[in-house]
Amino acid sequence: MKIPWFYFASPSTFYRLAGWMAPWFFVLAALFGAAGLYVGLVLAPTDAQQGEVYRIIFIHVPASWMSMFIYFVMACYGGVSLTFNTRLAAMMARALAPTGAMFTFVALWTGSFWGRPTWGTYWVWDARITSELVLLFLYFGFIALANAFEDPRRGDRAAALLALIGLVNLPIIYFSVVWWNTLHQGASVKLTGSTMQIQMLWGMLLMALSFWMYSIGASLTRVRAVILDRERRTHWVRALAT
Amino acid sequence: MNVIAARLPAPDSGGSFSAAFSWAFARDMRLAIRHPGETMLVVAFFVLVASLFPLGVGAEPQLLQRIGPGVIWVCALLSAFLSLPAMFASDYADGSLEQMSLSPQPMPGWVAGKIAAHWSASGLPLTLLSPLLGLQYDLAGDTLLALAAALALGTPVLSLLGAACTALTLGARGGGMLLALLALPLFIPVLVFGAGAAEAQASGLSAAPHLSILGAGLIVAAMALPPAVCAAVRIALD
Amino acid sequence: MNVIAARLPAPDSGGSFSAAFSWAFARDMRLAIRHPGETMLVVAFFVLVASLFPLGVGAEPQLLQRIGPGVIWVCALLSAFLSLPAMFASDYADGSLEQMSLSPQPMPGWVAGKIAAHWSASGLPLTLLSPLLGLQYDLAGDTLLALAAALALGTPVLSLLGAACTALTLGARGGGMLLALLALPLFIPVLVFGAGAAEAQASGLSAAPHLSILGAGLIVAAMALPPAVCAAVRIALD
Amino acid sequence: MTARLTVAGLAASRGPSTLFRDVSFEVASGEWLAVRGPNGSGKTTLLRCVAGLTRADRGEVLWDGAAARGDARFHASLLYAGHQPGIKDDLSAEENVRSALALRAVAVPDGAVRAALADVGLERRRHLPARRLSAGQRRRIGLARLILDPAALWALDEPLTALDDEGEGLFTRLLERHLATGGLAILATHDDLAPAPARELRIGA
Amino acid sequence: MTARLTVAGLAASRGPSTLFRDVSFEVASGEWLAVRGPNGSGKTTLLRCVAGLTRADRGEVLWDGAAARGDARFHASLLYAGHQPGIKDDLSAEENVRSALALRAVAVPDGAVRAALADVGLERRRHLPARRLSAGQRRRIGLARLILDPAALWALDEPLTALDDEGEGLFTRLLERHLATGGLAILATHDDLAPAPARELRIGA
Ligand code: HEM
Ligand SMILES: Nc1ncnc2c1ncn2[C@@H]1O[C@H](COP(=O)(O)OP(=O)(O)OP(=O)(O)O)[C@@H](O)[C@H]1O
Ligand SMILES: Nc1ncnc2c1ncn2[C@@H]1O[C@H](COP(=O)(O)OP(=O)(O)OP(=O)(O)O)[C@@H](O)[C@H]1O
Ligand SMILES: [Mg+2]
Ligand SMILES: [Mg+2]
Repeated sequence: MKIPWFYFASPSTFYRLAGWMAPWFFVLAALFGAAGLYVGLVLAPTDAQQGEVYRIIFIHVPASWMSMFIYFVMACYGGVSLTFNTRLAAMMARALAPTGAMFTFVALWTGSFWGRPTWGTYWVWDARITSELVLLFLYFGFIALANAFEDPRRGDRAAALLALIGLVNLPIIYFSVVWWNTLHQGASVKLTGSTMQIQMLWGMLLMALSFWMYSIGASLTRVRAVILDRERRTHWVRALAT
Repeated sequence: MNVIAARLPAPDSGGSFSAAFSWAFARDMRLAIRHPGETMLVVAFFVLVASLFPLGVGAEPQLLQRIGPGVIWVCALLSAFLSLPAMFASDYADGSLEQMSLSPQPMPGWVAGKIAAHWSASGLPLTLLSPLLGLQYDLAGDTLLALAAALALGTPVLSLLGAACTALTLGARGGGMLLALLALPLFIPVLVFGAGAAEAQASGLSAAPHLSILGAGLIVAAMALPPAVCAAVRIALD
Repeated sequence: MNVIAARLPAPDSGGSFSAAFSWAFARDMRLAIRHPGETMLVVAFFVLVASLFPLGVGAEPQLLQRIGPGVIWVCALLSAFLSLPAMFASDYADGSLEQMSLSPQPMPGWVAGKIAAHWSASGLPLTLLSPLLGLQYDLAGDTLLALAAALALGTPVLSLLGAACTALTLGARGGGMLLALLALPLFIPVLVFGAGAAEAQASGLSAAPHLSILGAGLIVAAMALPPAVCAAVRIALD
Repeated sequence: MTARLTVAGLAASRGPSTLFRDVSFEVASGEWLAVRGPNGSGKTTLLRCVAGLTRADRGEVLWDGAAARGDARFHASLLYAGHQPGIKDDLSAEENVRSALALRAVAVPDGAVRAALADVGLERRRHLPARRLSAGQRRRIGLARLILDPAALWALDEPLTALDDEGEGLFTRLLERHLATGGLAILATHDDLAPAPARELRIGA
Repeated sequence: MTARLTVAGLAASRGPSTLFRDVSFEVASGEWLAVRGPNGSGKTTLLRCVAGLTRADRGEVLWDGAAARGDARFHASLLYAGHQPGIKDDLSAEENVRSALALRAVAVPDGAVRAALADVGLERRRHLPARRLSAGQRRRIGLARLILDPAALWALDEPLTALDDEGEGLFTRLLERHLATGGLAILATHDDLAPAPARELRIGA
C-alpha cells in the first residue's frame, strides 16, 4: 500500500481531489463548447445538398463518439474493480453510466431528428441505429443491475461484469456501416485524411473535446455523491457532516 | 445399520472437465425432460408463438414470406429466453449451486455442461423444427436451409449470452424483467445476423457472409463467455 | 417485554371484499415497484421487445406500418406473460398463499386485488406507452387511438386469463413452459381482435366492432374468471 | 373468552399410504395439544387438515361446535404457520409483520409493531429486506406476529425451528401468555416445551 | 488418514455491521468444532467463509497447511450443507443422493445407495420426488449423503433441523463414526450433541 496511486484511490482523498478538479473540467467544457459552436455555426459553410440542417452533426457525431467512448472507459473501470477489487474503480463506473446513457440518448435523438429531413423518417431499423439503441439499453441494464442488490458491492461486481460482456457491442456499432450497406452514412473522419470540410472537422473535434470535459466533470461530481453514500458510516464522512 | 459400519475410500482428487461437463449435462437434461410431456413443451411453445404472428399481423402470403425468418428467429430468441431461469435460478434458490461450486469438479466444466443442456432443450429442437415452420410461412427451399443453418450457429450463442445474464441477475431484485432488460439487447446482434442470413438468401444474395459472422460470433462467445459465467456465479454465491 | 404483557382485542369477524382487494392490491404493487428502478423495467422490456421484431423483419416503413399493431400486441401479450409467475407462484412457494387463503378476508377479494395489481404493473403501462411505440412504427393518429383503446380493453382480459392459468399450474412441474402452453393459446383471441381493431382503423374501416367485442370479452372474463381462479388456488393448496 | 376445538374421526392419506385414521381430540381455552410422531408420520398433514387447507378423507373439525372449514369466525381466530411461514424476501421484517396483520384484519396501536420487533430482537434490522436476515431472524418475524396477533387458536408447525435458546425461551413465554389469556394451540414439534401440553397426540409408527 | 483445518484471524462483515473479527481455531482428525451463537451472530457466514463461498474480509483458512480456497484437494475432502442443502424437488431421494455423490466424484458399490436410504428410513419412499417428502424426510436425504460420502471435513449448518429423536440419534452415530475414522467436522448448531465437541466457538454477543 506504499504506492501513491493507492493513496489517491482511497475514497476519502479522492473525494476531496474530485471536488477540487470537477469545476475546472466544467470550465474547459464551456470554453471548448463555445469555440466549437462558433466554428460549427458561424465559420463552417452551408452544406451543398442538406443546407443548414447538417449542422446537427456538430452535436450528433461528438455525442455518438462519447456514447461509445464512455462505455469503453466504464468497462475498463469495471475490469479494474473486478481484478484488483478496488472500490473506487467500481464507483467511477457507476458514476459514468448516466452520462454515457445521456450521450447515447442525444446521439439517437439528434440522429432521428436529422433523419427526418434527410431520410424522410424519424426512425429506421438500420444496423448502426439499432446497435446504438442496444448501447442505450446496455447502459440502462448496467444502472439497473448495479442497483438491483441490497449489498452495493455485489451490484458493483455484477454490473462490472455486464459492462465487460457488453463491450462486444462497440465494434458492432462502429463497423455496422461497413458490414451492412446501411442508410446511415459511413465514417468520413478517418486517420488517413478526412473527406469533409476542415472547419466541419474542427467543429466536431472541438465539440467532442467539450463533451469529453463535461463527462469528466459530471462523473467526478457524481462519484462524490456515490462515495458519500457508500461511506456514510465512516468517520471521515461523519466528520464532514458535522 | 450395515452401511454405517463400513467406510468408503477417499475420493480421487477431483473430477476432470469432461466429467464435470457430462455430469451437469446429464443432470440438467434429466431435470428438463423429467416428465415426457415436458419435452414437448418447448417445441409446442415455439410452434405456438410462431403461429401467433400471422394472426397478429394478418395473413397475406407475400407478407408472411417476407417476415417469416424474422418471426422464427424472434421465437427462437424468446424460447431461449423463457427457459433461462431453469439454468441457474432454481439451483441458486435450493442451494444446489453452492454444492456444485464446492465440488471438486472444475467449475468451467459443469457450467459448460449446463449451457449445453440449455441449448439442447431450447435451441436444438427449434433448429430442427425450423424448416417445418418455414413451410408455414411458405419459404423457398434454399431459404429454409439458410434459416436452419443460421439457427444452428446462432442459438448456441443465445444460450451462452443468456447464461451470462441469468448468472448476473442471481439474487437480484426485479426478476424476469431485469433479466429481459439485460439479455434481450445482447440477443439483438444475433437476431440481426441470423434473420439476415435467411433474408439474403431469399433475396437472391448469398447467406454465406452472415453465416460466417455467426460462426465467428459463436467461436468468440464459446471462448469468452463461460469464464464470465463462472465469475458471475462466484459473485452470486459470495 | 412490554408488549407481551398486553393483549389485543380479538379481530372483528373478518374483512370485507374491498378490504381484501385493497390489501392484496397494495401489497402486490409494493412488491412490483419495490425499488424505483423496477417500475422502469416493464417499460424498458416493452420498448425492447417492440424493437426486436422490426429488426428481425427488416426495415421498410410501409411494412412496419403494416405489422405495427400486431407487433405491439404481441409485446403486450409477452410482458403480461412474463409477469405472471409473480402473481401466484412465488406466494405459493413461500407459503404466503396459505396465509391468504386462511385469512378472514374473502378469497375473491384478494384474488381480484392481485389480478388488478398484475394489470397495473404490466397492462397499464403498456397501454399508456403504446402511442409512443406506435409513432415509432409511424402509425396514423386515429390508428394509435384505436390501438390504445383496444389495449385498454384487452390487457385486463390477459391478466384475468393469465391468473387462471398460473393458478392452475401451481405446484405443477414444467414451470414456465407449461404455463406458456396453457396461457398463450387463450391469449390468441384477444390478440386477434385487439390487433384487428387497429388494423380496421388503419384500413379506413371503424374499429368499433372489434372494440365492442373486446369490451364484452372483458365483462365476461371479469365475471367468470375470478371464481375459477379461487377454485384453482384451493386445489393447488389441497 | 373461551373457545373449543373438536376433532372427530379425522383420517388422511397421502398417495398410496394412509397417514392416520380416526384421530379424535379436543382442545379448550388454556390448553395446548402436542402433535408428535416420527418424520413423515403426518403431523404437517394433520395441521393442514385442521386448518382446512387439506381436505381430510374422513372426519370433521368443529370450532365452538360449528363446522370449521370455510367458517369466517374460525378463520378470524386461527393463526396457522407451516414449515414455510409465508415471509416475503423483498419486504422488510416490519413490512412483513404489518402486511400479515393487515391480512388478518388486526388493527394494532402504532408503535406496537416496532415494540414487538424489539422484543424478538429485530429492532435494529427491521428495515432490512427479509432476504438478508439469518435463518433464525426470519423465524423471529413469525414470533413478532404471535406477539401482536390476538388469534385464539395457534396451529404451528415446528415453531422452534432455527431458534436459539433465547428464542425458545421467548416462544415459551409467548405460549404461556397465550394460554393464560384463554388461547389454545396445536403445535407439531419434536422437542419438549416448558408449559406441559394438556394432551399429546402421537401419530405414525 | 489424518488432516487438519486451521483458521487464523478470520473476520467478516455483512452490510454495515462486523459479524466477527479475528476468529482463529484449529480442528484435527477425530475432533469436531461446535459453532455457537445467538441468531444472526454469523454462524452461517463463518461456515461459508471456511468453505470458501463467502470472501472473508481478513484472515486465512488452511487445509493441511495449504491455503484452502479453490484448492482441489480441499474441495475433494469438504462436504458442506447449508440451511438449503441443495435437494432437487423434481428428483427422487435416490436420484438426489446419486447425483450428489457423482458431483463429488464419489464412486459407491451398487446397492450402497439403497442401503443408505434404508438406514435413514427412506427406503419405501426412495422413488418419490423430493417435493412429496416431509420436511424431516428431506433432511434425511442429507443424512444418506453423510453415510456414503467419504469426505474428511464436514461443514454442516444446523444438521438437526426438522429431524425427530430417531433422526438425531442416527446423526450422532454418524458423527461418531466420522470422527472415529479420522474425520473432522464443523457444526453450527443450537442444541447439544452426544459426542462432546473438542472445542466450542462462541461468536456474537
Ligand atoms: C437515430 C439515428 C442515428 C444514430 C443512432 C446514429 C449514430 C451514429 C453514431 C454511433 C455515429 C458515430 C460512429 C462513427 O463516427 O463512425 C454517427 C456518426 C455520424 N452520423 Fe449518425 N446516427 C443517426 C442518424 C444519422 C443521420 C440521420 C445522419 C445524417 C443523414 C447521420 C449522420 C452521421 C454522420 C455524418 C456521422 C459521422 C460519421 C463519421 O464522420 O465518422 N446520422 N452516427
Ligand atoms: N403424493 C404423495 N405420495 C406418496 N406419499 C406422499 C405424498 N405426499 C406426501 N406423502 C407422504 O405423506 C407424508 C406427509 O408427511 P407430513 O409432511 O405430514 O409429515 P410430518 O409428520 O410433518 O413429517 P416431519 O416431521 O418431517 O415434518 C410423508 O411421509 C410423505 O412422504
Ligand atoms: N446486506 C446485509 N446488510 C445488513 N446485515 C446483513 C446483510 N446480510 C446479512 N446481514 C446480517 O448478517 C448476519 C448473518 O448472519 P448468519 O446468517 O451468519 O447468522 P447465523 O448465526 O447463521 O444465524 P442463525 O442462527 O439464525 O442461522 C445476520 O444478522 C444478518 O442480518
Ligand atoms: Mg412437517
Ligand atoms: Mg444460520
